[in-house]
Amino acid sequence: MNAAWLPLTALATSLLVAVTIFALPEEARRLRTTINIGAAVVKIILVTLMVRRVAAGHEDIFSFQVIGGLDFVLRIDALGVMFAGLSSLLWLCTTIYAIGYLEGSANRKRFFGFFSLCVASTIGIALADNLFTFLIFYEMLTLSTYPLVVHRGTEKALNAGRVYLRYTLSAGVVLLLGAVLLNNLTGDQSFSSEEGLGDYLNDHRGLLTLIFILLVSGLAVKAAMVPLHGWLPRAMVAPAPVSALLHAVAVVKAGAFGILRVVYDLYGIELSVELGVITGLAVAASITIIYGSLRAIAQQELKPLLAFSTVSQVSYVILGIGIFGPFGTVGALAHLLHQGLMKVTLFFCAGNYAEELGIHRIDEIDGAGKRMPLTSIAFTIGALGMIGLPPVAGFITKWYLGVGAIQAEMYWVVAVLVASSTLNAMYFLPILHRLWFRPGPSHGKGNWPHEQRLGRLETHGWLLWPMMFTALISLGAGLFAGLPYSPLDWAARVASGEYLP
Amino acid sequence: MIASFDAIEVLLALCLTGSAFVCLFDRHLIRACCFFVVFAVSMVLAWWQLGAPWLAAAELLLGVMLTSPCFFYALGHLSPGASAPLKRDQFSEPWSRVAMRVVLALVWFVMVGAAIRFVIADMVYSPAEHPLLLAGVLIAATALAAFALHRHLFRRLLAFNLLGSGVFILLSGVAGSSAAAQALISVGLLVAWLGSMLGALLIRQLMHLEGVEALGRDGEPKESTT
Amino acid sequence: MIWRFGLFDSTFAPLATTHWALLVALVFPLLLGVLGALFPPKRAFPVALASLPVLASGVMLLSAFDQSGLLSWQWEIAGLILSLRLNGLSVLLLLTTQCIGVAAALYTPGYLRLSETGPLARWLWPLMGVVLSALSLIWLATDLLTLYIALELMGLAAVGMLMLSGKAPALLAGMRYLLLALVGSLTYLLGIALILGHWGRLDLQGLAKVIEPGPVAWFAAALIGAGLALKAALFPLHAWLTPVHENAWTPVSALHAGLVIKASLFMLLQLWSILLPDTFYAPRVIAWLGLLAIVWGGLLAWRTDSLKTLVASSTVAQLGYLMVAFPLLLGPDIAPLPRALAWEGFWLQLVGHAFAKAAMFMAAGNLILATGEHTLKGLAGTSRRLPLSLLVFGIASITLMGLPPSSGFTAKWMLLQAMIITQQWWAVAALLTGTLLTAAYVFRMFRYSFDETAPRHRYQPLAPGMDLIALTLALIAFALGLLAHFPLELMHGGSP
Amino acid sequence: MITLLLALALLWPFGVMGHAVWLAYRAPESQRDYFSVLWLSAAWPSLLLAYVGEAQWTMDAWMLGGEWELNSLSRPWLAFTALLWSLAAVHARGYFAAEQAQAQRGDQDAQRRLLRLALLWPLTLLGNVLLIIAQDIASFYLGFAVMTFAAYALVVHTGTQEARLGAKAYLILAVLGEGLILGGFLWSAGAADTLMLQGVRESIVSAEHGVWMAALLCLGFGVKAGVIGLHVWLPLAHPAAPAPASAVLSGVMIKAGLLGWISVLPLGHAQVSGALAQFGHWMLVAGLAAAFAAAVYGVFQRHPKAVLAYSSISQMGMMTALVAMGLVAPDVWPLLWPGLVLFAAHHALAKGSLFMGTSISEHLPRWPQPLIWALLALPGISLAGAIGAGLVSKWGVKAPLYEMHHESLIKLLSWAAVGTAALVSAALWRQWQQRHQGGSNREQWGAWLVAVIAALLTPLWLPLPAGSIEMPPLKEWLGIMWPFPVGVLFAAVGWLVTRPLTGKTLPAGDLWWFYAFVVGSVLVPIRAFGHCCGRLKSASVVTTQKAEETLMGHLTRLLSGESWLRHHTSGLMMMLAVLLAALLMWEGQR
Repeated sequence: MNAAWLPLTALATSLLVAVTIFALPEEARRLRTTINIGAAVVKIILVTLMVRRVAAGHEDIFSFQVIGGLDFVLRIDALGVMFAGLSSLLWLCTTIYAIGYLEGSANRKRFFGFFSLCVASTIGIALADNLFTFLIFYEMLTLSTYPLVVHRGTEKALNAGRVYLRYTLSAGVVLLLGAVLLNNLTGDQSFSSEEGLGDYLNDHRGLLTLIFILLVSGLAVKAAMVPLHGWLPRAMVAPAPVSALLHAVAVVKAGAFGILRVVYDLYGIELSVELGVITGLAVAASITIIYGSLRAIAQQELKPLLAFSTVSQVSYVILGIGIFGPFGTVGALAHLLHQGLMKVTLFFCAGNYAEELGIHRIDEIDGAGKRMPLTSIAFTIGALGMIGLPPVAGFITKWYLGVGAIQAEMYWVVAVLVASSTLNAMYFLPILHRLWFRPGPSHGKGNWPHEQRLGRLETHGWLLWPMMFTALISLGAGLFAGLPYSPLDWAARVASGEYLP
Repeated sequence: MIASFDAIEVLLALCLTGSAFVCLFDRHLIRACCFFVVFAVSMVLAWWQLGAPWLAAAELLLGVMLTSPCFFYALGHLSPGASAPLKRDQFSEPWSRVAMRVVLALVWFVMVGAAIRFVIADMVYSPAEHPLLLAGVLIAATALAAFALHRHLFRRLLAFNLLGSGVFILLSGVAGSSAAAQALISVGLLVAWLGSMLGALLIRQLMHLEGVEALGRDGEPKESTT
Repeated sequence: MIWRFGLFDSTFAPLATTHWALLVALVFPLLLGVLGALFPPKRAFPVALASLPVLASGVMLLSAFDQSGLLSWQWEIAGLILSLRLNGLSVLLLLTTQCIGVAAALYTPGYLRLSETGPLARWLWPLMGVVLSALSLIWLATDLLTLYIALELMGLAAVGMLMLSGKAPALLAGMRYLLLALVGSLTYLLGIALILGHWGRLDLQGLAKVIEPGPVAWFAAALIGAGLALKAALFPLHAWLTPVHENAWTPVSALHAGLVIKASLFMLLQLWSILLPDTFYAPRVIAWLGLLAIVWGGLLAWRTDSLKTLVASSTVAQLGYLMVAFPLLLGPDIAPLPRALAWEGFWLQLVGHAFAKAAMFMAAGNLILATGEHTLKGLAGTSRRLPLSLLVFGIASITLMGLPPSSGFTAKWMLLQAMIITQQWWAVAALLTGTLLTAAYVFRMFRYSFDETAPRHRYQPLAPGMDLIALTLALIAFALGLLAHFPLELMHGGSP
Repeated sequence: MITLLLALALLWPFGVMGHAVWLAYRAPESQRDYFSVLWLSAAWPSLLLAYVGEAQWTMDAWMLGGEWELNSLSRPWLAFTALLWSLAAVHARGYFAAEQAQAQRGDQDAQRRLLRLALLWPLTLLGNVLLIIAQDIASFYLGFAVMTFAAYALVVHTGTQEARLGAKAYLILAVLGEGLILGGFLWSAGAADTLMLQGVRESIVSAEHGVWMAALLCLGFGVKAGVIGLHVWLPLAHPAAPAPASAVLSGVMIKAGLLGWISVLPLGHAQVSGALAQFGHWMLVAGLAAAFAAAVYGVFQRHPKAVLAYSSISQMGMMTALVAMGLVAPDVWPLLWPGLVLFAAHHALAKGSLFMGTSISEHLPRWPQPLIWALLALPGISLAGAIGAGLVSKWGVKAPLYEMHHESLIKLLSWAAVGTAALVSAALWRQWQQRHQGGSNREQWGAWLVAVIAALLTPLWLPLPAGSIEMPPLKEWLGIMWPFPVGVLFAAVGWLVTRPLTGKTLPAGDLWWFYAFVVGSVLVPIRAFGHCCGRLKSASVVTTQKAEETLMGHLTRLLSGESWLRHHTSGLMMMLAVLLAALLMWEGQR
């Protein structure tokens, strides 16, 4: 039974919300909030439904013809549901957070409109079943995030937006070229087709490699792989929920997810190995991991530090793709979710520090653990996860990546992982030390840069609870990774689909 | 018989060409206008000569009686009391521009001529048998070059009109006086008149708004001419 | 190529109702225009009411085409053969014209009321009517005489419309446009003269049968090409375009940039496909010029300070996309698949651009009207106050940039595919560069609008519906991307 | 039932932490008792657990798949660990009494420190317990990491310069160690596709690069266990940490490293390859080197806790050597391991009581002095093997070695015991020099006394397999006891010899300063390189901006060509026509 309405409804939920929000007046705050949260909940229910249907072995497809030989196809598959689940879960959190964060500021209508659009794009990306459909939502994502990046409208924000566009639109063009080349070579290639592109290997080896490079370099810009990462730290001028969403799920993950799709579903992993591109991917990812960590060490401010940490962490996903074998794949897929959860937590925390205490620089954070204990605990969980310490989810992926690398006999990857862990510790542990072990303004030494009392608890409840929720989830995803329907379990399910016939 | 016809045609052709040239290249605008009237009258005769009385009538009406007054109006001679009438074209063109246009006119002439040679295959052997056609080609090429050369709006308008007439002669020359050709030419005449009228109105209005000085510029008022 | 333009015998004769629909489509805009001059409408709803029959006629023609395929008409008047045909392409273009025309007409009352246009405003209606009628005629006509008449009518009316604002720069630009347009049509006429002289007929269907490659065809093609290129503002003959739009009224610009210049391009392609069925270099030259057009237009739009110049220069660049496709449409040795792709992509791009550009001009006009500023800098802070106008601008520019899922994207996809199959890598590069340049100037404009640090101005409120009309057009352009199947289906049908 | 107890043992510390949080945020300042009975009880369920019996748990949902076990190894280990934690907690209540009073008076700093300690102490304990019972890699690593990082609070507690240095050294080496352990685990587990420690052992035996995996793991755990070269944090952290923290650090937490070795190395495995045996030899050498070098260096320390720290290094060296025997001579291992566990347990309690003793000597109770000093000396003497449990544990390791004829090792170990004796006497001497009267309280000396007794009586309460440990036969006593007097003598002679030499005493942390120097000098060029890159970047940014400006200038000039185009439109049209015609003709004529 094909429930064609399901992918369409999932997509339409956020699209309609975007339209509705644009149509509402700026002042209709309550209504907007209700719609936002209601739709987010509906989305989660829909995704749950999808999970159940995928688990039961159904395959729901919605498609129509755009032009001859080119279809618009949405399909629910395990990998897509994974990404959709992440985005819908984090959408709810981030929406709640954003409502609290933007309380009383201007242009909220625009913000939430594009925010919903952005999420709609990620859902589209998740459910897209061919490169054409993927491209549509991929570019839509670029466009809908631009207003969010420049939201503050300051000179710095506008410049960041310009840099962001330069990178992403150029990447889009490269991607488009790759997509058209591929479409010419193979016709409309569905992600769900089993055989991959193996038939073309003998005659078009060079062309296939070229297309792969085009596609992946186009996607790598969004995944912020070195040296195409320059936009990401700059885009940090955006409001915290935007950074959170950008980093955790929307933009960088879209890039990584795209690479996943290209390697696993478009080319097929065997072909990718045969072409030899996969090792290159792993090397590039490793370079990115180390470079991102090194740059993060040198940062003085919290958000850029987190940004470089993202640069480094997202490439774990790519690294996992670059490791041939089920373990690498599981690691990559699980990290897609784990990194999202942990990074979103970290950004929420950074946003809370900035909002409540005006903290932007690392050296201002001394002793904040006392003033904002819950935030600091969440930050600690996120940071430990980034280092890859158990029991936070980051450990799980690191484990799978390492084991996968060993089994693929890529021993240097383990060295990269260990080095990255150490480097991550080098920049996160000092912050934790400052948070918890240094006396600061809350102990009567000096003043916070800009303190506000936003709520009865340590900060506004809207800001606090989503953060706690994601922190707990990222803890739980590590502690109870063995549960059915956990990220790891689902990743293993997808991976077994890729490797077992 | 043929020879006599030829003589008249040659005469007409010469008349047309001569008046057209004066009209195009005389900096004294009123004189150029007068020669346009001469040209238009010759055109009437030429149409008559070519056996297209309907066109002759149309030319008389549209060319002589309607278009010419438009020009005088544009020059400011029909509505006294308005801003100062135009007298001379004051612009001097750089020699490179002139040279370029001369070359273009020659090339254009050759091209159109060649094209007509392919349409009327025997023209190569007796070019003199089609003096009006030849005049048409010449006028068209020259007028177009003049159009490209001049910057004074009025002179460009004049050049456009002559170009139109040249094209019409050419058309009737290659296509004879078939219904289709006559229809095309009539439409062309009408359009030329409408265009001239619109142009004349515009010139007056511009002169009213910006003064004479701005008129000749074929560019935005603030831009420097290159 | 020729069958694509519907230049073959039709199977069915048109029904009586179709005759009437044709009459309405051709004459009604003109009549309504005259009516508008006599009783200038103050509000949009009488305009909407009046334009209903026009739209209905378009839909009827569509359904007539749907039922019986190609339709053709022929009349003989005093030895002249006038002929029309209705194929998928002309239906598509006719509907586009009617939609944009109606939208422009609906937009006009509000615009005129708000912008204090003076006594000449009355003239706008008949001129608009003439332009729309002439455009409809151009899409339908298949003989050179009718085409010439329609072209001239359209050209003169367009010049008149563009100058109605009456300011000196507008007049000067209009004068230049007038002269160039007239010279262009004379050059075109010269080409026609050669055809008429050599083959002695003007109907395209007949000509398509008799014309064989030869010097006459080549010279005629060269002359027609140059003349129409001038009228269609193809690079490098585009320079008259920007000043004209700079000072024109918004609905006029929308019509002109969206449709009028496209008509010349349409004729150019149609005549060249008859005259030059298999030439290599001439389409290439156009394509190379197109490449330059994309770059030049993009750069112009990127560096300009004036909003309208930006929009107008973008037209130059967008025409470049169409020019680049010429070798695929006209060149020799193009396989059927890339040719079909290029053909569909070409028209989709044209239609999409028409809608998007009209929407963009309206959005720009709204912004200018509301802020009272003509420069980009004057837009600072508009994102907060005029979000809808900016949104319209944004949606329209997505189409222009060719980003998915707009019609520009789908068209670009098809063109790219065709170019890759035929290995025209420089054209691919041109298209991709165009995307980036377009993004550069569009987002430059948005950058100003997002600036929150600018001082606040008092904004003039817009008339109701002005934004909505623009939004509708922009959305049509946008939706044609995913729904491209329907317009393209029209062009599939009707092969002999 | 036992499962419930396990859950209780693991959750109880959380309850304790929750209580601490509640105290900090809800209770009034003056009633905050950070070291309440509840807090003291954190380790009690674990202690109980150790004595309940053997059990096994498998949990698929837990991380990568959990498997926990209470077996003959983990039970005694858990027993002595939990016992020392409990005693140290009680001791802490006394030790921090003054600070607590300060906090109750409203001293923010004291409140902060105590809260931190009260929160992280149970967490450290939890990690320690978890790593003992864990049989799967993930849980083990989790426990190890939790213990390691939470213990940071214990080290840094006072917040002084020394404490911060000690904590820094501790943390840096801990991170290094974690990295090495992770690498080793990944490698070995990946090679064998296993998630259990059992699998790691098998993988190391069977894998091609087994010896490298073993090396990584050994070094990683060696950081904790104070292997020579990686031991530098011990003498830095211990003197700075509060006495109860030092007690658990030195008593049980460094034993976690030992447990790690025992868990991951294929000790006693029949098919140990030649390379692994070779590795065992290296380990043996390293262990003995640590045992002797630490003794020699340690006796010259001024701070009694630093001396004790070196003693720990020395003792751990001996244990390293014993573990290495498991690789060098696998057949000896089944006999050796109970002795080793006893050795470890005894060392834990003895060292714990010695460290607690340092706080006693700083706050001497009003007892007869000889009694106090005798009590203070007792665990040291036992540690040297002269009396009590020390005697038994020495015999426990010597007997199997005798049996398998490793006499040379026995000799070396005996000489190492001389070093131990010298160290404890030096420590006692330093304590004597730095003694203070008064300020002691009941909990402080009570816990210490119990620890001393427990240390002396270790074999009696340690739940080792029955019959694995026996009293040494009387004729061997001398052979075991002789190192103590010799050691004391050595210390005395050494003191007499070096007394005339005035000069700076050797700094605690020996190699640390060398490492710091090396790293510092390596960092100089790296920093320079970083600055260079930074300058290069800013220079390139400037250049690019300039280039962009120039380009924009050119572009603007180029775009003024638009007006040229405008003026020449008609001419251009003529040219276009000519061009097209020419091209068409040319193409047609070809």
